[in-house]
Amino acid sequence: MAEHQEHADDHGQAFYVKIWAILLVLLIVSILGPILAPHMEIGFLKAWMITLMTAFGIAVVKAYLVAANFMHLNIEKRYITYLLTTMLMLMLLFFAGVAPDVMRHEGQNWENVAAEAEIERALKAEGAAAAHGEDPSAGH
Amino acid sequence: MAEAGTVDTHDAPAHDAEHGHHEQSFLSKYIFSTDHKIIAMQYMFTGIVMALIGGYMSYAFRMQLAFPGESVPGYGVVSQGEYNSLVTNHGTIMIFWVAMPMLIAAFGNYLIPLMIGADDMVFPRINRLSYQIFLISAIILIVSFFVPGGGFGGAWTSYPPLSANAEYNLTPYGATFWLVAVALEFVAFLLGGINFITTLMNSRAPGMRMHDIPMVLWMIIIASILFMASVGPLIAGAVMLFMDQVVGTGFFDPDRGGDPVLWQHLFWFFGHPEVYVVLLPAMGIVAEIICTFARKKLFNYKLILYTAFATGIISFFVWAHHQFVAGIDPRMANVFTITTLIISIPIAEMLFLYIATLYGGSIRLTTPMLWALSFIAEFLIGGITGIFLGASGSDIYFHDTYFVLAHFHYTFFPIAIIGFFAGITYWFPKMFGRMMNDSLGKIHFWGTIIAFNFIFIPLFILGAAGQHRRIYNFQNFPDLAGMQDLRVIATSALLVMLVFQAIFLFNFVYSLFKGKPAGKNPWKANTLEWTADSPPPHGNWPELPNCYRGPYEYSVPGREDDYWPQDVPPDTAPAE
Amino acid sequence: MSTMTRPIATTRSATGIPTGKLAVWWVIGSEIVIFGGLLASYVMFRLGHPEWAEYASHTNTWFGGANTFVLLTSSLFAVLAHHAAEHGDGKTAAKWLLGTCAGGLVFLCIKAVEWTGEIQHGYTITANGFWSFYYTAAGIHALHVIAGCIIMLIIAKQAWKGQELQRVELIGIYWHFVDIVWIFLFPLLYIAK
Amino acid sequence: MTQGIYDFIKSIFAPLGEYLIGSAVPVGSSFAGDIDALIALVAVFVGFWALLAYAAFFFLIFRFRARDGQRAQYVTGEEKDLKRWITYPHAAIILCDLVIVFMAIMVWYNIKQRLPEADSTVRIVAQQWAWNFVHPGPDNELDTDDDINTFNELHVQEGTTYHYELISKDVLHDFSVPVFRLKQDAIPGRVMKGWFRPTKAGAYDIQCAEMCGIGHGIMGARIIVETPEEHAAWMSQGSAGKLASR
Repeated sequence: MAEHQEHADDHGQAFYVKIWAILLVLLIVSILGPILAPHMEIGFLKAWMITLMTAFGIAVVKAYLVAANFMHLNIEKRYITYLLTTMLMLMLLFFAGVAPDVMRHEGQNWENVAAEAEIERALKAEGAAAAHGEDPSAGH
Repeated sequence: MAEAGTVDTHDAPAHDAEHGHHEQSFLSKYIFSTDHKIIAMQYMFTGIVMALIGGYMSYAFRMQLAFPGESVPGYGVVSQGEYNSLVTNHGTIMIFWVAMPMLIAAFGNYLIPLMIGADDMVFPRINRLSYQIFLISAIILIVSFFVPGGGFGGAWTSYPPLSANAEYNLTPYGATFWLVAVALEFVAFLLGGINFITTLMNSRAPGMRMHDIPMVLWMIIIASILFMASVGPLIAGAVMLFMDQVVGTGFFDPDRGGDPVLWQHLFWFFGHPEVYVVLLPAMGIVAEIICTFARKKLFNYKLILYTAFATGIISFFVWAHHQFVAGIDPRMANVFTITTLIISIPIAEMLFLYIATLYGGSIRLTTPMLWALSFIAEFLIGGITGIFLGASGSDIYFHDTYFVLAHFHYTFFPIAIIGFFAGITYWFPKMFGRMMNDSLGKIHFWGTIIAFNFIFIPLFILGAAGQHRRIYNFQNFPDLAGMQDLRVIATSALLVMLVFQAIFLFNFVYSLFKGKPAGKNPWKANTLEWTADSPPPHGNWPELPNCYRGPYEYSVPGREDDYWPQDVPPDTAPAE
Repeated sequence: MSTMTRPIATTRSATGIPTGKLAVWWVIGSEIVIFGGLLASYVMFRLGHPEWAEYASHTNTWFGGANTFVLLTSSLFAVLAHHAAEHGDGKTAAKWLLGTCAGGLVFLCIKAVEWTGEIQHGYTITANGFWSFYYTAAGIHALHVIAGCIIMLIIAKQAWKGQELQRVELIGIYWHFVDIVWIFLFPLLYIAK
Repeated sequence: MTQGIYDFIKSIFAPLGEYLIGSAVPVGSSFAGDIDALIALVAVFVGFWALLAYAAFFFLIFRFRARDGQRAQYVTGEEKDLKRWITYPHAAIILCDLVIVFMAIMVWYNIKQRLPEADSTVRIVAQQWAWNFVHPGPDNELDTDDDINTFNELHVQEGTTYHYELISKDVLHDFSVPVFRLKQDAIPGRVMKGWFRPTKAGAYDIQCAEMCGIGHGIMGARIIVETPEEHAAWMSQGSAGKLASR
């Protein structure tokens, strides 16, 4: 808490407003990302990569800015950061353990035929709807 | 203090030194109290009531297995649906409403403030709220037996689509009530866990360093952290399953793009750490008792602590060993076999260290010590039989047989029942100010332990012979129709064990009123709770103690007494 | 509420972090795994089902963007409330907290309008897996917003009287966490199409 | 190489496996002996440690019982000469674990990961609360006119390698044949594949090993392992349409 006091002066109101302004700029970039991305393809940089960066890369930056400056994690005791990162790591672990069964639809000696059928049905419906200018995902 | 110099300090402590001395009504003293000791009692008595309900259920379905189709005295004929409902709720109750409240909540609430020299938990009202939510969850669960369609019968793992769809489980209300009760119980323990962790981290007595904290508190805290870190996905899963049941979404419905395997992962990602959530507090209780009655320092405190941490961390990497043949990709099974066998290393080491603590001791076989030693003896069997199930190859055969059932009863019975009896016989003098009767305690001990082994060793044999779980009548399977003798032995032993519990209940009530007054420190133990009055008043001590040394300084050479309480300043004789 | 005397235990601080703040961090730790489990499940389905991209294209980025703006701004108000409370100015802190609360309400109103429109177009929670996750994840998040607003009103009332000023920071930390969850929900549900 | 080591270790423990499990449940498939041997190996390893631990445990309780005028020793457990009593067994346990992991993975790979060439394929359809079996019939191909459908009765031929396709119509079930040491969950929406080769003629239990609702307790079936002649006779009878569902 002692160091808290020292840093308090750096974190005047103007500082918080500045962070907020940066966050807003980032927000605008992330909204415009998918719209502008098709026009920005340069070489190996494909549109989906740009969208991915503007969407999730910026989300991480925004989350960092809020956590560090608004939640004051940057001047909090270190192990709070460790605690929160550990929880995030556990979720990565969960994802890594579960994705081979749930995200993939085919593996060694098993096949998720229901999911494959559902994908095929839905994509076909989308194609048909695109041809007729209708909306396939609603109301079934 | 560390927070000096900031504006956001708490109220100064000085003015509330004389709180809690005015007369209180019965309601505010025992029902809506915020005192951690009263809340611990509430958890304990709720746990005992739920244990009796769970025991009654086991009586009903064991009788059905031994004498299929016959009317069970005190229950009636057990139908198929009722049988499923009984085993499902027996499992759920014994884990969520007996093991957790008795080991973590009751002993945690009682011991944490007393052992760290504080006057209460840091958030007394959240503590009370946690119990109230827990009580509501227990009531919802009991109500679920009486709703139309009967109680939920889809096993305590409640795999969808069976649990998600009333067309399949035929218990439209029972399944939802069950799910809501379990989810509420999680919320109660999240609140309780945050309270435990914060109290231990922040409110230790002056002078109490990390390695002066009694082992049982470390274990309860590690358990709380494990619970908190693992239960999140299952709470999310419970919401998803609830939506599937009530709103009609298809998260786990394969026909609508969902995936039933996802629930298995969500459940076991919590379900496996949960085993250690209840195991570690019991291990901690045993550590306290062994040290006190062997008059010995714990054998390598730091190593035990590290093995506990290691166990906690590794327990997050093993969950899918419950699903080897349940539809996961077979390649993943290899990964989880390796991690599962790795986790056997710290647990085995911890047991070795406990056994090594006996070396050079002066062992008195009092009732709590008998319970603590029997914990080690029985849990060892539970531990080693786990290797058969963690090794993927042999799990193909043993999965979902009575071998599994006997295995986890050899872990959960020591944890929940032996751990509880060890703790209650040890801390009863502190809780109620009177000693329990030692002879009755020993009769109860031997009756329970011997009967327990006679219940589950036959079940190991049945499991090795290929008998599967959750089947209400084995006469339907020609290969299993024999061996009925073993089932009858197990059931008879269960009856004996249940009867012996009456001795405990009698001893408990009798000692409550007629027991020998205990005094402050009947066992001549070191930890801080023994320096308070028995039972401790509201606020625990007139003046909160300081801590000067580790909790296990027994038989220190050159001292007259063979114990050295934590609050006695150095170089003075211990005050009696 | 503040009539109850606080145990001495609550005022100790062996870690150097005030007890209330430490507890809030642990609450957030446990919330991370709740949202983490849900979102990890969502991401798995999303990556495994190419057809969900089409479903997701029916979400309205402008509503989502507006809500992000509202929450970011309310977060600014929360941190300004904390700033005022740090300087012992309970009345200003209470005002900023009310502003934060208003932000939460605007957020919920925008959500209500957005959801009404979507449901009228047939995108109900049972339409398909994407919409189930959409409503469940955003719904749990909205419950957190509602809970935060209620607690914030209580704390604002106390702060107005100059009591329990340390709580202003605690509710602020919680509110920023709710904000961060939305920062991730926004690209997951609205932008990735 | 690894297979050689595996076979060697298996040959040591096979007789004990035969005694422990095989005496109670017939060894009915080509891989049942592997699982029995693995169980025996684990039993020997953990049994050794358990006996050692129990011996130390009861010896210490007896040796250091409380006696008048004798105080306990002050031991912190950090002394080198005492600590090695923990660290040596610790290392030995890691070694045992390695052997168990190796054997377990070999057995697992052989049963669940590897699919040997099949002589025939059967389809197993689980539903609440019964088993439907689709046999390929005389032409040995599924989904043709001469498929033989049976209800709660699976006919297989001794010494033949079968693949199975496991399907569930409603909830989770588990196809478990204890004499084969075979177990696999059936998951709605998925096709699970696996194999077995029956080695011993006779009629055995099939149990459902996953809770599947009220009728879980009656969801049994019989697997009938026949000699080639019997199987041929059954097949001609079945394909003539006489053996409808029973």
